[in-house]
Amino acid sequence: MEHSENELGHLTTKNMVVGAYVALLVLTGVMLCLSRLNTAALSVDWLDVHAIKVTLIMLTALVMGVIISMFLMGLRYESKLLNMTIFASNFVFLLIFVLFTWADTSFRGEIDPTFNQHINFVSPVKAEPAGAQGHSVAP
Amino acid sequence: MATTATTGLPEHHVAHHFDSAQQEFDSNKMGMWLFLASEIMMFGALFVGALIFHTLHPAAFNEGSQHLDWRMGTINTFFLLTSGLTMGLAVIAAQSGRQGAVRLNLVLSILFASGFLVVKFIEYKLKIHHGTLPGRLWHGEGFHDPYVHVFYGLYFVMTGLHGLHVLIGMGLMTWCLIFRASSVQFNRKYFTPVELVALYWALVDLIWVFLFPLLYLIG
Amino acid sequence: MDNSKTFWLPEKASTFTDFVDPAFNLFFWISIFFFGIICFLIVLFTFKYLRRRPEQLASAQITHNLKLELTWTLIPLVIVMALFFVGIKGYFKMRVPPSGFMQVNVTGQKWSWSFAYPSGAVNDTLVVPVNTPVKLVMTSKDVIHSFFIPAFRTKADVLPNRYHALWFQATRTGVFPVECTQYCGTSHSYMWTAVKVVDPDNYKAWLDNASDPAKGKTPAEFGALLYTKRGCSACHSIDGSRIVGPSWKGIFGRQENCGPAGMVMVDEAYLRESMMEPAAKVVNGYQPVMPTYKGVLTDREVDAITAYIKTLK
Amino acid sequence: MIAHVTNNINYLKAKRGFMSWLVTVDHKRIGVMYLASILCFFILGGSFAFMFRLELWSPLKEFLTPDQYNQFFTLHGVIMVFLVVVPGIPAALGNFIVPLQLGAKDLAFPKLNLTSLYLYWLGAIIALYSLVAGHADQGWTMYAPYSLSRNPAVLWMMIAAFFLGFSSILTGLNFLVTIHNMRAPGMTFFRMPLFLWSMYATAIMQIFATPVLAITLVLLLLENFFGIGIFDPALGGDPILMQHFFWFYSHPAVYIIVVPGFGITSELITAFSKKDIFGYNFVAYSSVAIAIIGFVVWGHHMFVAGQSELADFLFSFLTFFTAIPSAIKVFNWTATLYKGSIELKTPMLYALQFLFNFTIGGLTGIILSILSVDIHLHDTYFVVSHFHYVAMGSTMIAFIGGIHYWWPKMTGKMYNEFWGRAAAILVFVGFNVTFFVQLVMGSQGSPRRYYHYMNEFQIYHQISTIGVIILATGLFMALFNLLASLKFGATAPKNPWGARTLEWEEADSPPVLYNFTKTPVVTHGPYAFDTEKA
Repeated sequence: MEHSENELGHLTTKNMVVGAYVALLVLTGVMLCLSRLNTAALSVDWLDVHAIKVTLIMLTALVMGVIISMFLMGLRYESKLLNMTIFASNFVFLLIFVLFTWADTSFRGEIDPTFNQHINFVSPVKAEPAGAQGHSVAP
Repeated sequence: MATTATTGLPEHHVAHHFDSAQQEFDSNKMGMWLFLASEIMMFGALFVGALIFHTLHPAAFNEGSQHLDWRMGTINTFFLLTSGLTMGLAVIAAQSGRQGAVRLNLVLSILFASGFLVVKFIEYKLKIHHGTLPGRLWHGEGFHDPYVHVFYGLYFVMTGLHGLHVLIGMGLMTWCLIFRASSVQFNRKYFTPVELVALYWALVDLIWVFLFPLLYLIG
Repeated sequence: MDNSKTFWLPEKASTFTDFVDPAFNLFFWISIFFFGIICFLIVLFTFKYLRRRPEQLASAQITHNLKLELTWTLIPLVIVMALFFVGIKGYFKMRVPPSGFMQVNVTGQKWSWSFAYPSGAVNDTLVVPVNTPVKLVMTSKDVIHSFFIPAFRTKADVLPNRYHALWFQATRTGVFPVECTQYCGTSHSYMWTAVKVVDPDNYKAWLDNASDPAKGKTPAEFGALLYTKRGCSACHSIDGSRIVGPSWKGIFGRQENCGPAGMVMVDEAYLRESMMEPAAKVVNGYQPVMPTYKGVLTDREVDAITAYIKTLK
Repeated sequence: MIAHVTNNINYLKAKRGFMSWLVTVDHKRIGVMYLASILCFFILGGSFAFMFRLELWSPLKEFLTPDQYNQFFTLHGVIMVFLVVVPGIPAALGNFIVPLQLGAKDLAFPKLNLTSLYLYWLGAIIALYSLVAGHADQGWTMYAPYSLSRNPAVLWMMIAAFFLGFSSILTGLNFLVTIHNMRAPGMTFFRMPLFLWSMYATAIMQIFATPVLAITLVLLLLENFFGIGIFDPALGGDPILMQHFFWFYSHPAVYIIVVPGFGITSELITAFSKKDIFGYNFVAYSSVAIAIIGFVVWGHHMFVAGQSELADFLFSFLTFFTAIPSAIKVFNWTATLYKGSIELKTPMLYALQFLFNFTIGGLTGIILSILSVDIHLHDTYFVVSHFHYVAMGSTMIAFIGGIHYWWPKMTGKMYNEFWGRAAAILVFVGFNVTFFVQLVMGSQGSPRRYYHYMNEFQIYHQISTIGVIILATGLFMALFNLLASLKFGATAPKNPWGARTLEWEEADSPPVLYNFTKTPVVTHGPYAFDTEKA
């Protein structure tokens, strides 16, 4: 009876923590191998291999994030869903923020392409790039 | 104050404005989670800036991250994950009342965290040497993309703010080690300080887990 | 078609007013209707149920009525969705210029506008023919400004290092004010110019004259023209009073104290240098805010302005 | 519950001396200190507005130079937004009333609450220092390239806003944890007064939106010092990205400003018409709905700023949805008056004024979300009048009404009813004369932040200046009436308005140190008034 009376949060067990740690190390290794892939060698014309590599890396990062939040932060064993909703609503708001800002920045100049040019800006990078260094183009 | 036989430290008593220990524990935990929410939103806004910059100037992003040393990033990841492990063990020790194990794990976490900062310092020194500093301080050579200084601006802001949070985490661990571990007996009914520091540290790990691939590996 | 100013909206002078004004009036009357209902109900309930006896209680405790709640949720929803489509239809017309528009490049800088025509003419007021679509491609030299013509109901921010555009088609001749509506510093509220809408033939005559402004004029007269068209008048006065920069009255040949550069004689070389590198020798007591005119003024124009300054005693 | 021996002395007399106030962790004292600081800054911010309103009497120079005018409207903006209306109701009245209405002894984290107050004072001191540190003239919106001019006053103002942001986060955090964990026995979520629902919605926004402001300010400061090039267009950045970052906080901020006003109005209208709120669930959920929708609409501030057309469509479509919860609230309040027993005391006058002003504010907001019309109306006095109708006409009026309503509970003194009502009427007349005229001037095409305007707008400016004079007299009359009541006011009974919420029924005026002698048990809803026997 005494034990359940002060049931303050779930009892974190050793194998849960160590298991999460090992899983995270393995996934870091996976991420590294993925990033070392030489996308040029595997290039298949109809497939954007670089984009797939990037998404796979970010997916492994997401899995690691879930492992950390579920096991190390103990969200998995919370009785009430309150802390879980707080944690999840963060990402909902960030998703809204990135989606709408992306909807602006990547769709500018749909009607009038001149809106999308950066004209006569001075980049401190000295090397003479092919791109938009300081040209003032009358549209 | 009931004092336990083993360490002679006083037990924790519930603050006057709380009705029960359970209510105090739940409030503290929810308060910590809300604070972590504001931290996630702060870093999240930086990640949004980085993602938007990534979509606008992918070439600059790739060129910038190629010059980052992924080996140092991996060592840092290892350091942070290991200190996350030791903090988890510290919580387990606190729950079962083993005060000495709590102290040991806290010291280990502080060591690994300082390891992270040392590697981070080396990386920054390397960057200063190469001259790849943000904006006006830039004097790097051999770069082509005109937006690469913005990548390094974002790199320094994100890793700098994360490094500051690692420092704050280390401060919290020392506070927990010196003031709490020696003044109150952790046990099944009271292990909140260690639990909250572990939560904060897990968040620092979580941010680094997303920061590391975004800056180092995607190039 | 009555184009004059109404209580709420300025005079009508562009095709946009055909859908912006009706949209404004449409929702204005909807608001009057709803606002009227709410005010009437508040006043009615307040005085009908005013407490007569000190401890009088409410005559009924009505706590909810789902049907009523749903009605005043769905009706506003339908109205606002209709308004959304009204808004988009008009917005699309305002953003997509018809083909065959005449293009003018606008440059906004701290506290003056300048308009560059394809034929090479540069002017500080916008002269456009009536009933022809005009597209203004705008950029700013320093901070964000905003190009607003109330009579045409159109506005667009002018961004540094980027192009932004707006188009309009004037429906009647006249002179209509243009204002900067994005805060840009000390003289933000003086950053005005005007749109002069003229008949096509007057426009053609004006354009020929404007393309070669120096034709048939002495350098001093051409300098006087440049004094207004290049926006010098925004900061330098010619009657001795101080606006932002030193006044040009009687300045030629005078010794000016330029702080670190010491006492400097105001001659042709100093005037040319002040136009090309304004911050080089700034007269004491003035801020170095003058933008550079390198690549903007041709040599002939610099000489003309110098000649004009000489005439100002 | 162990009743402390000092528990029957009221919180004002429990401890004496300056230090007992400075380092108190009692939520009531912190609330009173917040109220005093906020009213001082309201007077300071208001005096800046009063001075440049006088300056605008004619297009020519009255007594301010253009630079001084620019500095005054910037300071009016920064002080009013960051120091008065954003902390305003949650920090001053919320700190005092939330534990009392919940039946709790104090907020969940008292020391954190004191830290929030210290952060507020630190931010306030830095903001005042930026007054003398130079000449901050970039408006409270601090748009990029203009705010990147390394003007020291601007940098200090950014640092001040940074600290004030954290003070706001900590207040929100305290409220959320207290409302979730420390309710009195029997107080379910749907037996909570609606003021707590509005504090709950405000706290959500404070926690999830304010950190983005912190990052925006950090990036702006770094942009000023190192030129990292993320916002500075001359270094390859995107000034519109800065506007996205800024308005992602600042639009929830304007809902942080107005939602507490909804909470107070629900309390006042039910208390003074002795009637249960009409549609409790709808009013409660609409506060939370506004908090959520507030996060998706920030782009309507940038319709003309050079946004992509897709973003303009998205934001215009979503902005219309904010009108629905507001409309529901206004209709429900009006329906609450039906068949009530209405008593036109001072707080009720302010509540009715709130309904009038907020309806105009809401309707002008809907006009501004129509895309084609906003192209004409953006950045004109129409927008200035819209947000003053909502921020001043709704929030500050509800704030003053709330102060009058809880004044007996906070100080134990009753204010003079006649002067209170006279001040309320003067404020109503003054406010509407000042700002309704600006609606007309704005749609006629007069841009905002103009020191020198076209002669045709002079008549509007003059009427507006006269309105400000009336408004200022009304506000000062209300202030003196309240301060005078401290000395000459009659001692307040425990429940002068006959309200049914916990702070009136259980706690006495002014409340004891730990709010209640015995923990209250809630058996009825917050507005369970009886009906007249026929």
